[in-house]
Amino acid sequence: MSEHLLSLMTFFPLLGMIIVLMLPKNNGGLLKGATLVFTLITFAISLPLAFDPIFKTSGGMHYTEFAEWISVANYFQMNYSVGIDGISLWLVMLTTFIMPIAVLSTWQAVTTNVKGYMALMLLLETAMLGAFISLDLFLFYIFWELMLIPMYFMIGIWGGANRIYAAVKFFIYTAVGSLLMLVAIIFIYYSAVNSGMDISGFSIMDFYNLSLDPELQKWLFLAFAFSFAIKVPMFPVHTWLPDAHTEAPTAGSVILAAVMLKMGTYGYVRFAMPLFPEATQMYLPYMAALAVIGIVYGALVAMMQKDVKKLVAYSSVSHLGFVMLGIFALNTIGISGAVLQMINHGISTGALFLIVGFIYERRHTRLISEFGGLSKQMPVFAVIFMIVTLSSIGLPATNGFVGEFMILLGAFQSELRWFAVVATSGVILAAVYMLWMFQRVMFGKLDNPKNQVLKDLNLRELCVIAPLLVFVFWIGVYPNTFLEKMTPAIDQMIEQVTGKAPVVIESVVAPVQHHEPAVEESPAHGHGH
Amino acid sequence: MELLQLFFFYLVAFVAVVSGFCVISCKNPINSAISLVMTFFCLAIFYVMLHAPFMAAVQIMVYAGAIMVLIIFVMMLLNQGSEVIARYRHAVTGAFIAAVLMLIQVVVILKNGGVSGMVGPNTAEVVESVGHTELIGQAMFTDFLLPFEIASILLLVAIVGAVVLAKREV
Amino acid sequence: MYDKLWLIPLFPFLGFLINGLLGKKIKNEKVIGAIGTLAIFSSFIVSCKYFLQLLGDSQKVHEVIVASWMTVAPLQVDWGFLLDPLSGLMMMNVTGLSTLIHLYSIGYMHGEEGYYRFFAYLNLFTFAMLMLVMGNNALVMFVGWEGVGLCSYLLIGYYFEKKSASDAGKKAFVVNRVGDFGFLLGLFTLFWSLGQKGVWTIRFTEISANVHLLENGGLIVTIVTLCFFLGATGKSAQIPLYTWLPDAMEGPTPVSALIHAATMVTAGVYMIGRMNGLFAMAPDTMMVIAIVGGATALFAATIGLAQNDIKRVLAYSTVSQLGYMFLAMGVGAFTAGIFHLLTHAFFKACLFLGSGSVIHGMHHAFHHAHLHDDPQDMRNMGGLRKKMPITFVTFLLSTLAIAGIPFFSGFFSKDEILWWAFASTRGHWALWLVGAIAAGLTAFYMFRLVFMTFFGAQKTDARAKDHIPESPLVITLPLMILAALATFGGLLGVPHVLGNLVGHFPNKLEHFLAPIFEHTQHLHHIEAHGSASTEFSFMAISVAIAVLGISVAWVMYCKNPQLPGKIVAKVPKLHKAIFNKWYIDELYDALFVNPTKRLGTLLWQVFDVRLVDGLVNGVALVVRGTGRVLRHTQTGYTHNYAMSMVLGVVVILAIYVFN
Amino acid sequence: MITITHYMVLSAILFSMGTIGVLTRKNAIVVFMCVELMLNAVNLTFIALSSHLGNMDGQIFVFFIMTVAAAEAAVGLALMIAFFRNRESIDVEEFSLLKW
Amino acid sequence: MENLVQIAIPNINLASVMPSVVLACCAMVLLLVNAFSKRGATAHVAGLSLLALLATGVVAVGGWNQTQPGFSGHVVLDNFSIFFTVVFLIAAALTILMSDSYLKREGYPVGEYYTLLLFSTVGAMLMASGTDLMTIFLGLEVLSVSLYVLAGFFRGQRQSNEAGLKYFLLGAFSTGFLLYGMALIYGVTGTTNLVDISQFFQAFPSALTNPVAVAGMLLMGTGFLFKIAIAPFHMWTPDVYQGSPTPITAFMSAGPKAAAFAAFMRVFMVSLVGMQGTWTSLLWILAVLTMIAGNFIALNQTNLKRMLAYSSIAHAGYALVGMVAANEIGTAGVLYYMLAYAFMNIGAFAVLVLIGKQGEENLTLQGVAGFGYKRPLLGVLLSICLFSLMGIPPSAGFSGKFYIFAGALNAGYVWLAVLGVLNSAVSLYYYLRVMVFMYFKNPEEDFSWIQLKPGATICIVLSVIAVLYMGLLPSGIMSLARQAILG
Repeated sequence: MSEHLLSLMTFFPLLGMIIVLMLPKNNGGLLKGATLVFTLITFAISLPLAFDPIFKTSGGMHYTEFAEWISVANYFQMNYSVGIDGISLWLVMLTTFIMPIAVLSTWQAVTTNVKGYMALMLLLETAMLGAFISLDLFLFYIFWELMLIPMYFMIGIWGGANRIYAAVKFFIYTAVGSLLMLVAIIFIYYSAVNSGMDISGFSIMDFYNLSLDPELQKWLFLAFAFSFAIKVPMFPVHTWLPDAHTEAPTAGSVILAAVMLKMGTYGYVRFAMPLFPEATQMYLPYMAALAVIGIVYGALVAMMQKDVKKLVAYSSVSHLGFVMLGIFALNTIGISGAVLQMINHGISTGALFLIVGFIYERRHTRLISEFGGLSKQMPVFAVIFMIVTLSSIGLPATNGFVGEFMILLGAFQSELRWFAVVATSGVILAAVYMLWMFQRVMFGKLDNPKNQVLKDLNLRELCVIAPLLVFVFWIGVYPNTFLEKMTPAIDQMIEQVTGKAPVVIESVVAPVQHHEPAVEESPAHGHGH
Repeated sequence: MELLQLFFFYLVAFVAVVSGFCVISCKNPINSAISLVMTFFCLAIFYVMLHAPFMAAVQIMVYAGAIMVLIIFVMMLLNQGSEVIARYRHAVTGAFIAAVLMLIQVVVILKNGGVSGMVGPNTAEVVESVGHTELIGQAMFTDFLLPFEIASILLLVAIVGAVVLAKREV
Repeated sequence: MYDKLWLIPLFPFLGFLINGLLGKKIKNEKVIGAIGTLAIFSSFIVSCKYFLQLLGDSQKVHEVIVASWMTVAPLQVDWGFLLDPLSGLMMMNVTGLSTLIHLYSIGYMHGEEGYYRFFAYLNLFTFAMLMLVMGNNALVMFVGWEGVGLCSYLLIGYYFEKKSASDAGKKAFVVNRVGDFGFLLGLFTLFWSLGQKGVWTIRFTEISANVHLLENGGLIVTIVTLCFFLGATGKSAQIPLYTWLPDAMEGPTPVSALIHAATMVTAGVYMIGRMNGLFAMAPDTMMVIAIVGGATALFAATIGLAQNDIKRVLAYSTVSQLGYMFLAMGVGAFTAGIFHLLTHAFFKACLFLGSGSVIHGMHHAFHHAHLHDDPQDMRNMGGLRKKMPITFVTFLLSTLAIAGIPFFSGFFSKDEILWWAFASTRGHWALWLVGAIAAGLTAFYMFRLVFMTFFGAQKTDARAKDHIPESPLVITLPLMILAALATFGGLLGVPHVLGNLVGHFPNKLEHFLAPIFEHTQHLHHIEAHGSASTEFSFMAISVAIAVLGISVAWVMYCKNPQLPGKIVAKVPKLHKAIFNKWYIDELYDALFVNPTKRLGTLLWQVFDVRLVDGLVNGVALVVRGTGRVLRHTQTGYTHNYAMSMVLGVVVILAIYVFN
Repeated sequence: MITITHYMVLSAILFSMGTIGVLTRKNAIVVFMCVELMLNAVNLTFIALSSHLGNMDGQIFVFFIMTVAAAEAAVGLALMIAFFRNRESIDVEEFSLLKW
Repeated sequence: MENLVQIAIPNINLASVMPSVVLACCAMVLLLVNAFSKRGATAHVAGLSLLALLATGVVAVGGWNQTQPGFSGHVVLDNFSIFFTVVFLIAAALTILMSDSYLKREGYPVGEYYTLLLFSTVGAMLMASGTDLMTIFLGLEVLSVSLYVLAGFFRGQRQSNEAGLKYFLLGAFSTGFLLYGMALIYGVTGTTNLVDISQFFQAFPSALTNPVAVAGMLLMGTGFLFKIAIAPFHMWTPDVYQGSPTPITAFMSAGPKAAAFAAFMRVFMVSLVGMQGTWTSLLWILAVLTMIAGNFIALNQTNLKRMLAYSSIAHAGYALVGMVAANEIGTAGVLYYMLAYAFMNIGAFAVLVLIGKQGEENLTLQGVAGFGYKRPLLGVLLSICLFSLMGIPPSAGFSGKFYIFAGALNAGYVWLAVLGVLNSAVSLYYYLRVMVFMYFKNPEEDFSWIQLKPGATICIVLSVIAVLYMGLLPSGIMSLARQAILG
């Protein structure tokens, strides 16, 4: 069983999609329920991964599966090659975890064409999972592109007023980047073939060992980086995001923010950087500069937004700037922080979109000016909103802090020190725009009559958001659950990029001490969280 | 003798070109058609000069006889009057320029390149001795059997097509 | 031994959870109040136990690691607590005062909407503050550091329907964040610079054990400490980040007492004390701290002169007093700074609570008379000493303490600061002068407050006049306890010169804190040197200044109440400037807030929408436009199509045959 | 001496003239005739080359070109008749329903 | 007369043309069947033509891996021609499947339609298997003449008239250039046989730079490029595609284009391989021009047929990239792409055939508004075809593009590949726009006139299955394509 766990997990939603497509069209509840069950089962299938201790000790790929797929003598060999390591592990978990929540969030929001929506959600899950576990560039590319289709329809059919523009823009923008990446992928393959390397397929494991000419790497890296930068999205190729986020239905925004944006950052960690180490070093300052610009720029633009969803969308630009900075710090702390922050962003921003969805479902507007004083009418909502806001701001003991702290600390330890300084100012701006928004929505007088009849969250909505809140604090208080399983993989990645193992320095206690602190181990140690 | 031949060539060529020019310049399509027949005749003369009498005969029979008659017949059927050449003068000018450019190019190409100097087995003498028709026939039914068969299909297609298109009702 | 240290923050946290989650269901105010207060009280009891244990322990520094937090080589962060004299003292201070203020709140907040919310927040605050003072590493401290900021935000914005309240809360948070930015940068730099020397740590004990690896007085240390100090200015409301504190008075009064007087705002001072080894290595930073502290003390005092809102006066006074503490830290008088922190906590908490009691009474009266006068405006008060005797007495005692009247607590602490400012190896007479002037101003405006509120004719509207009650015991009891502390608390740290006078009365505080500061002071030769007589004469001068201030206040506000009006009429512009807080808020708005907003709008509407997105859409438009133009090549005319073929042939021939 | 070049130049001239006709004439039948002129130019080339090379292939080719021309004529004229029935014209400039 | 005795009966090797013979004979039989059938009853003709195609397919595939030259080197039945033959047969079969109901709807239930379609397929097959310029030319003409008729088949419709006539005039015009080019090549090499030509050039490499040879190559190329619809010889395409009966449009975009490619590849890669440097550099530019012309203009189209016509121009450009690469993978990619394109494009057209009302005035973007809701299954099928045309994995279109661009990259044409993918990014817009109207707009009509006739349904479903199959498991067909080009 376990040797096919990843495949099972990846393709189970696809099976679910087929079943959903066969269900009667008009029974919305049944369709939603079935989809929920499928996503939950997928989550259950993926759970053993999270508890597998092997990730703590080994940074390599596990649960690998390999099957020849496309093989044309002398031309190509493409394989179904999947596997998971400490980095993709958590992104996979995030995906399987977010999906039931996203499905649940659609309960009342989606009333038309439920069947299509649910089928697309399940298709999307397969595509996302597939992209995270692919070890073959070709396979990865297929899943990567496949993701666009369901999202395109989700935005276009169930989206807001300007949905067509947003959907088409999203699709084309992303595809432009990925097509260039495709060219680069093929190019690498030939470089490998021409270098006389014995490769089987587009295996990244093989490509990692390829030493490409640095001049060539520059171009290939640019192609990959461009594609991933669009997906992340990094400044200045971010403008599809506010449109897509704003127009997408709640579940779409949640998935887009929580998982799909991570594809870009994941792409850097898994592909762009290890494949082109020299180019990575070469472009490091530029990428970091863009990341930092994104942080500040995203925050400043977010600050002035009038639409809650757009604000959150721009905040994503800012947050993912942090992730990018952490990745390019190229040390264990920075990248661990970045990977953790990917999950954090998934949770926090996912939750924010859910929250926006809650009020949108009630008021059918997302304009900040339409709200005000909701705290009074919706106290439970207010508390949850506050927690999520704080997590997004990065308050210590919430998830956002751990990620941002490690990213900034990591960046500060690397040569990106000055970038880290500027990036740190992002924490101020984050507080500004989030709290200002929170204030305008939740505080003040409840003087809009439409707001005076709003109902607080119901049980379903609480169930939707509660799991996210658990992780807000879990990661905030005891991130080691996640960190300990990702660091071996990250160390390996760094070694691949920098050519040397990350320096682990034991703390040296100085000889001169005026007093010895008495460290006492509490019996509560280890289960204090 | 050669001079005479040359003179004769130029004479026929001149007629061919002039009648060709009439084809493209006569306002009345009938005149164009007649001019085209004229050109065909000139070409037939060249074919004879080139030791291809059978082709000359075919040229006159198929082209001048069959195709042109068909064309003229249709022309009569449609009863088209004369026409202005083209709506836009500059289009005409452009066409001339383009065509003349092409002509110049081809001429220069021919001048610079020239064709193969290889001489095959069927020299003028052989043609004279064996007979042109025989040679054609021999080639046609041995080496070129397939094209010949395809030509039959082509004609069948043309017949079917013409019938389908031209009949009044379904 | 100390392994249950985590119980101390746990109780408030539990209280927060219970009240926060179930408070709405409980409804009963008494139960809610009791839960909140008991939670803190339990924590206080445990604190007492450990504090006493520490007193009797020869080993003065104890760390308790509860669990690991982040472990990524080389970063190792634990959830750990540190108990040493400094944190012990703060722990006592926090839990003790918090207990009193919780008690007070039971009465004060009676009938408020969201009663449970208040107690939950207050509990959470105490939890955060305890994390701040007890954290064994900079990051746990930072948890508390931001946590108290959050609670401050929540509590200031407690009346969230009031725009000014939620504005003030946001302002507090954001300004604090600016400070936190500095804190983080300092932490990064410290971690990195120590890491360069092979010590990757953020644990306080290890930091202080290894700071000597860094260059003494070097650039790195200076940068690190300046960054940390920026953090401190945010939290402790120093120039330039003080502006949030006066606004924070939008919160309920107990909040002002606990957070904005006694505990949270002193976090900066505590932090400098905690890292004294590091700060002492950076004389430049120390000088900056001293100057900023002195300037703040003076500057805030001037603003305090002209405010009419009773709480605002106290707020500026707090800023000013915090300035003293920084002045102390800056000149190396760590003990004095901490001492002042404690005494200030006593008397300022008492003052705030007293003002709360007054407001409570005024509010009651106005409410009774259906008036909408401002219950916090001192111009509506006067002569309250008869109506609210207990409040008056406790208030007066605390005022005497803050004014620096001998043998009240404030006298000892303030005097020691002034002495160090003058006599320390890192002091300067100018610093002393600034401090002394500020002390005079403090005495003046504090007594102005007392006179306007409690003395003179009752200026309250006639309809409300007779309905001002004394507050209930639940309010006055904390007042009395605090007043006692304000009066006698100074005995903890009687200066040596005075102690010697009455026969070796020891400076207990200095002795107690010696394990923390002594080493640093020795290492860097920080000491106050001067003869006893000099010290005495300085003491006398400061007492004189205080008395002068009081007298002027008495003349202006008791004896001759028209005088202030006349003075104001003489220097209207000055008064207006002072009254409007020197227009600093407006300046900040103009310098930072508005430009940022404008920049945001510019970036969004012009740069993002027009330029970046415009470029994207522009590419699409160009492509489509090209298509639209190209489309017209398909004219439908066979001639044109044929022409294009011919031209194609001509061009291709031209290129490839005649290349 | 009449060289191959003579013939080829002549055929090039005829070919170009045919091209001009196609590009300028409005009457579809005349356009088709111009195409025929072009084809004849090609035929001349083929036969001249065939004769020059002493190789029958070119002449055979011409034979088939003529067949093709006939077939095209049949179909083309049928198309024109069909067109004429609907439009009362065979002016190529009338072919503009389909554009852009 | 002793020469007559010398006539040796040539080695005909009928096997080499067996598929064409079978199909041509069937077509003629059909003509007779048709003549004796009731007017308007054409379903059985359609069925019989499908059987004929099937039989031809069996015969053709039976010859796989046995290279059968015949007719004194005029024709060869090798893997290359068989592969293309199968492409033509598939295109024809799919076209016939969708035609019957269409013809009835449009009021032209004429049996000759099928005969002509079969004849044009014969022509295409002869083009693909011809190894002599003459055979190729005649095959081309059989194909073209049939198509002229088919394009103008709806003789009562002005658009169809116009399409047929335009196609005819321009086709004949381009034939002139083709022949002139052939004449020049003949002049230089003294032969029309492809193998002989290549041997001549091998023997006399200096002839490769002979301007006459180069000009001949270019002019001949012009003729082929016209058929493939490569800019600047593409301009007939949109008009003709728009005006022709829709199934014929579908067929034209797949069959004849592939046939022209087959002949083009054989001529240029066998005979004129020595001039590869020249023609690749030319085709490089033309491929880019074509992609731009097709994609950019398609962006502004509202008529779906016309839009797909422009898109087919662009696709010809992509396929040409594979020829520019001129390496194994690129050329095999072209073959693969032709098959893929046949499926995806005919699939899309088949759905359009169903959507159209009589006269097909409603085949516009607005006309398909809400189609995806009203007819969800058809909508999904059309979407899959469109995604395949876009080149989104996993679809045949993606694999095809992948191989072609891989070929280009392998041959070092990085910029060509980049321009190619950027162009396909541009193309996304207009394909997506169809889906925008299908799914994102509210239905204006109920599409109740759509009847799922078995023929069209089978056509669509088969196409979509093939599209997905070729997208997910392309190796089998790619291996065949590889064998096809390796001979």
